[in-house]
Amino acid sequence: MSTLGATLRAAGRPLLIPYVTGGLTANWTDYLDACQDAGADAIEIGLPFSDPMLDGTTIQRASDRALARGATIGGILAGIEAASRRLSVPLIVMTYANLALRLGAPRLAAAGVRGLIVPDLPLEESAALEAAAAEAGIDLILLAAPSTPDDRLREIRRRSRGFVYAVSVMGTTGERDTLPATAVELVRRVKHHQPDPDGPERLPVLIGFGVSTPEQAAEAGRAGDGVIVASALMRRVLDGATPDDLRVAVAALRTALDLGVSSGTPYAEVSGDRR
Amino acid sequence: MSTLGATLRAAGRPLLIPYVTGGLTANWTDYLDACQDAGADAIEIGLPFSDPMLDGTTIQRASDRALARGATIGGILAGIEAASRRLSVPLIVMTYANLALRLGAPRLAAAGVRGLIVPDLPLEESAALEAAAAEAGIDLILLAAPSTPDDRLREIRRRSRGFVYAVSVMGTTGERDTLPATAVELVRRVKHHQPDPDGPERLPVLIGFGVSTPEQAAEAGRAGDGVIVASALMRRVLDGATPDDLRVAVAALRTALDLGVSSGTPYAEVSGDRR
Amino acid sequence: MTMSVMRDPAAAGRFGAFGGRFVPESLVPACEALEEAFREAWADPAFRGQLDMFRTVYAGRPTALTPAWNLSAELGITLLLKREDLAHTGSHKINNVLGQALLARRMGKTRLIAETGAGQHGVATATAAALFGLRATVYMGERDIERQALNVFRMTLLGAEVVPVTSGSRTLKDATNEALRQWVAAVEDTHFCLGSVAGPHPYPWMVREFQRVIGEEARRQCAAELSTGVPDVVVACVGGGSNAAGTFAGFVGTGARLVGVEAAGGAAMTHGTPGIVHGSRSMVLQDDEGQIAEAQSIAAGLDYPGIGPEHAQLGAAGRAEYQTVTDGEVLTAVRRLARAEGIICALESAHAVAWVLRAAGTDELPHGSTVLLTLSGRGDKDMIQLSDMAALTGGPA
Amino acid sequence: MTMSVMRDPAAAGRFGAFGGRFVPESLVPACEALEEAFREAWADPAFRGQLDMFRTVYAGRPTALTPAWNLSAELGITLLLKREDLAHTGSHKINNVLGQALLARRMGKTRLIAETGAGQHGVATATAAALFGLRATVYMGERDIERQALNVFRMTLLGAEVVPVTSGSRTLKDATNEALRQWVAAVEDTHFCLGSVAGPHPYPWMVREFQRVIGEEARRQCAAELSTGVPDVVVACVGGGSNAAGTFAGFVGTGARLVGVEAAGGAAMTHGTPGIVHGSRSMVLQDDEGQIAEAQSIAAGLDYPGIGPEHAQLGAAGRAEYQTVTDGEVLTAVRRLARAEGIICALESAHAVAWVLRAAGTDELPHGSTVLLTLSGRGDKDMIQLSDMAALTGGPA
Ligand SMILES: Cc1ncc(COP(=O)(O)O)c(C=O)c1O
Ligand SMILES: Cc1ncc(COP(=O)(O)O)c(C=O)c1O
Repeated sequence: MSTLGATLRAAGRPLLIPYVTGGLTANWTDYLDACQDAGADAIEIGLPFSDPMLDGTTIQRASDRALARGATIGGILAGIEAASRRLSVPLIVMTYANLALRLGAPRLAAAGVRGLIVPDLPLEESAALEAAAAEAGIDLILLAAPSTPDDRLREIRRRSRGFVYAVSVMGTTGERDTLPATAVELVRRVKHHQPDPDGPERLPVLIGFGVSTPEQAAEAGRAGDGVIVASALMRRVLDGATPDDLRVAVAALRTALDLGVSSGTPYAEVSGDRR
Repeated sequence: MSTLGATLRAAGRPLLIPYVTGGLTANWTDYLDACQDAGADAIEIGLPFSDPMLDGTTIQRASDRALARGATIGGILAGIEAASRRLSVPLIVMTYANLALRLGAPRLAAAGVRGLIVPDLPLEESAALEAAAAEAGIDLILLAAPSTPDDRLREIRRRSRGFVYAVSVMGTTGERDTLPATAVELVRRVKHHQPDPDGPERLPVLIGFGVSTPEQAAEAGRAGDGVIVASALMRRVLDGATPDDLRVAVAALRTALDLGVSSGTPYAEVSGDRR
Repeated sequence: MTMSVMRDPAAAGRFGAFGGRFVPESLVPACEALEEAFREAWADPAFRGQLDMFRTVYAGRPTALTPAWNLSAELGITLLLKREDLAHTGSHKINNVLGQALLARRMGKTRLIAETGAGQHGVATATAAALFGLRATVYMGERDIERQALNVFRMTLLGAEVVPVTSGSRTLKDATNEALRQWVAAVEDTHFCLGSVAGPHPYPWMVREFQRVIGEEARRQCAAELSTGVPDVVVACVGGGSNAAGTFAGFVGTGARLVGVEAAGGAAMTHGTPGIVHGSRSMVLQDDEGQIAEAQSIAAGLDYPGIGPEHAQLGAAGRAEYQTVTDGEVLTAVRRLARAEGIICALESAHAVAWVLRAAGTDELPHGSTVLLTLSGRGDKDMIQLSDMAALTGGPA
Repeated sequence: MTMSVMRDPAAAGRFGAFGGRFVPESLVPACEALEEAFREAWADPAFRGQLDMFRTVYAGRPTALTPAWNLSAELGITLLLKREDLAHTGSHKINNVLGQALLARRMGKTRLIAETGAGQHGVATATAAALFGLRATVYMGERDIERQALNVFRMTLLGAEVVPVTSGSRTLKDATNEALRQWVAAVEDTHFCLGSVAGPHPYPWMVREFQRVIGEEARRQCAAELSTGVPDVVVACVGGGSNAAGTFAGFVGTGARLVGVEAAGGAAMTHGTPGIVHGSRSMVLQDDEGQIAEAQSIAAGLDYPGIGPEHAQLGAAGRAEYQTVTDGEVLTAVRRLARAEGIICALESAHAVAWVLRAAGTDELPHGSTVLLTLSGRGDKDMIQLSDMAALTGGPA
């Protein structure tokens, strides 16, 4: 099996990574299928943590609801494992350091996980997990933030695997009205630090945090290599969206990304967003 | 008119001084008549004060009620003045220093007052009022307490006019179950300091504070020269006793005193006290 | 005015035309014994040393002198705060109570009784009683019990009995009457731990002496802090007047102007006339016939129609002046001090602050003045009352 | 154990296997800048002098060392109380906050945010913000807002905004998450004024240094008070562990036994396992999968599933030991200290007292032992909670 990075680089289109909170509903893995059907290039699955330091209210609520209905990390991993056999797109786990370090890379790999995002594990703390992940064949995806200075950006770019997660804004996850200017600027800076923009070492740069509408996705796709969309989708699921409903929303993002359309197009309607 | 002291010394029987709160009811002076009718040797009239430091709850309530119904010192003095013309027994005013010093002896004398008791004006503070009272023909009656040492007792006895008010107990006014032993002891000590027990200088020693029943009055009358009865009477008036009712109660005290009977006699019934 | 003010008032307890001992004969021996015991203890270095030790090691003295940096800049004056709010139990009341409790123990008494208004004196009394193994009963007006529920609970927790007083205006004045009555009945084993510079001799004198530590510390601290050594103005709130008396005692021998600030609704110096209440002659709020008026103040500790007799003398002699501020000014002062300096003071203490806020920049207190203000206590006790009021008016305090 | 404990944890912020900086990349530069600014300021005598000035002149330091005369006699030990309850705002929290606020000002920040449990840290933060002219926002769990209503009002009066946190257990841990989240969004002009020796590097180190003043003062005071110079045992309550860390810092180089006392329902050292929460690795109450548990304590300030990483190191190394006491023991301790010494301490501080009451006269704390106990705060803030409980059970506390 090729690495997550190789898979993504091979996609040849703006990348779309929808996020699903593991264990959010009894049928939560059906949402994974819906994402793949709608054209996701990979799927990020959140392992709910009691103390999600970097999450905004929507993902907090999704995590709380999953834990409240009795979801366990073990149970969610079993769901991932089954899904990884069924689905062709790579599955990425996002969770906080306390859970990630406890689980360890081998156990995640055994569940078919191909990438790992740990938002509270900065460079200085990640060396051991980087090594273990590499050993287990998992790409440890590092995050870059608007506040990250150039020398750190270079280091993040150097050590990140799979892609570089460009945090769009100084803030938590959560929907926003517009794509922040800081996102575009950050992507520009990361790309500037790509050792060879077209070489084999080139890592995709994806924008996450607050990408809320197809228009914003298209804009982000033009600036970088793709988007991660979480709160905008999980809000729908919290409000009762079925896997079919989610498929429509993800498809709208897919189309917007692919066409690279600018804001003001009818995709807002396709996505069900009528703000 | 003879002085209060001369009048009392001339009585030739155990002295009875009932107390009435001035202004307690609209017809409060009728209680004075009732007291005289029932055989009082003098009547003590309390001028209600907002801060009656030495009074127990019954007299406090009586004072509060009088003030609450709008009684004024001026109005009460007018009532006293009228009563003094009508009644033959001497009228004594009892009130606190703040009122007494403001009123001054001449004004009291003009209202027909023959004696004055100021419970918060001890020897050290009373010289000016003593002089003014003497000048105005009013007897300033001093109090002695169980805690008073012998040298002060001598001084009190020397400077008191009319009688010596022997405070029966270390405490405030208010009914008690028995006559405290301290009362008898105090009277014994005051008498011991009489310069000449049978001479013209001899002052009556009356026991006040907490004399509640005819039995106790009789006991006090045997120990000293008589009693002052306040709370036991004012409780009745607060509870609705009419002047006629009060006459019966005072008469019971009179009889008990005159007979010098011991406790356990039927006078308790005469007095309406059925404890 | 000569240096003879704020000294020993001698056996009669007179401060000029004021003071004295207007108590029932039953209490005279107790007052005399107390006077004698105090006179003797106060002359005894061992007693003073012991008191000093408890003040330092237990009560947290000396209290800080804090420049009110921000208010000073805003007002154009130099304002220094003497921080009695930092003393154990939260006000200056502990200074007096430690002295009286030590004295009571020295006299062989086993029980303290006290009156209280804001509850600070009651808490201080309950505290000293706990420390010295004495029993304690505190009389408190029913209205004050409602206003100062937290302090009532503190007293109970400290093991004191709190007795509600339901007579009269159900505030401090009636609690004082009740404590005096109860003292008569219990004088054998009980010391009446009076909370201010009021009451019969020797209390006004003794309490001023026990509170003198405020002024003496402040005097030393000002000398270190101010280039002039002595502030132009010394200001303190006045209920009975103990924190003011203690403060003034440190400055009466200097050229400082002394200003006492009363509650507009309890301003015995401004609106009162000479009278006798609670055992001494002083300025008193009363009607034409001498009935004592009910004071009306947002601050339970200043809700008192009288004032200590020595203040009456200082006022009559022109050595101190007495000002009034309204409840509204007081609420503003609490908030302004809190926001400017991070200090939440007691409603009582805020009276002194309110006067400074009003006077600063006027002829009363020109720009450039140096001011020592005694912050008599902290505001924790007032938080329920203020938050209830804020709930009514829709804003904090 | 060598003297190298409780020193500078260097750039990685490690205390043995604990500590570190587990924060979002967005916050790394802020943490680095803070570390650098603190390192530089702490080496600057001018900064230290300024902090000392505010501690002394404003916060009332040094706080007293009070012998618990009566309890000592009852228990057969020598018990000395380090009186942080006498510090301005009523607890040791002011020590840390004055340091951080000065540092924030030095860094050009114009706003403080803080998490709070009991509200004492929030009040201290609001206080320092008022003093230094900074804006302040305090995050507080909804449950704690109910338990500590008085402190909420105090913060508002001081001009701070109090934001209720409704996620998770609605207590301190969730307030800390929220403050971290908000810091990410406001890091430009805002300093996160963290209240204990927890959080990402440099907080555990910096807060311990700002609290070190407790231990250093106590060390000096014990030297004067005890013939042995150093107490046998040093004890303090532990929530995040800042008052304990500050106390221990003064004694870690001596032979004194160091004892931290946790709430039985929040005992990360006793019942926890290594984990990562709020930015550092330490001992944490968590389930088998690593979900953080909800602590359960009567004391809002100890209702916390973690503990500062340096305590984890001290515990692992055997240099300090950690004990637990129950809510019931704590209530008894509050009452017993109040009645014996006239000191009403905070529920948090009563944990340390409760352990002494239980241990005295046993092998744990034999007769004749000398004990220094840090009384981290006063109980005023707890009076509503305790009086509500007393109303339920029919007795005071
Ligand atoms: C904080 C505070 N300040 C002032 C006072 C008024 O007392 P004094 O005028 O005796 O200082 C009180 C009385 O309770 C008080 O609690
Ligand atoms: C009085 C008091 N003591 C102790 C604590 C616990 O904090 P720490 O363990 O950091 O000293 C708190 C926290 O709010 C507190 O208010």
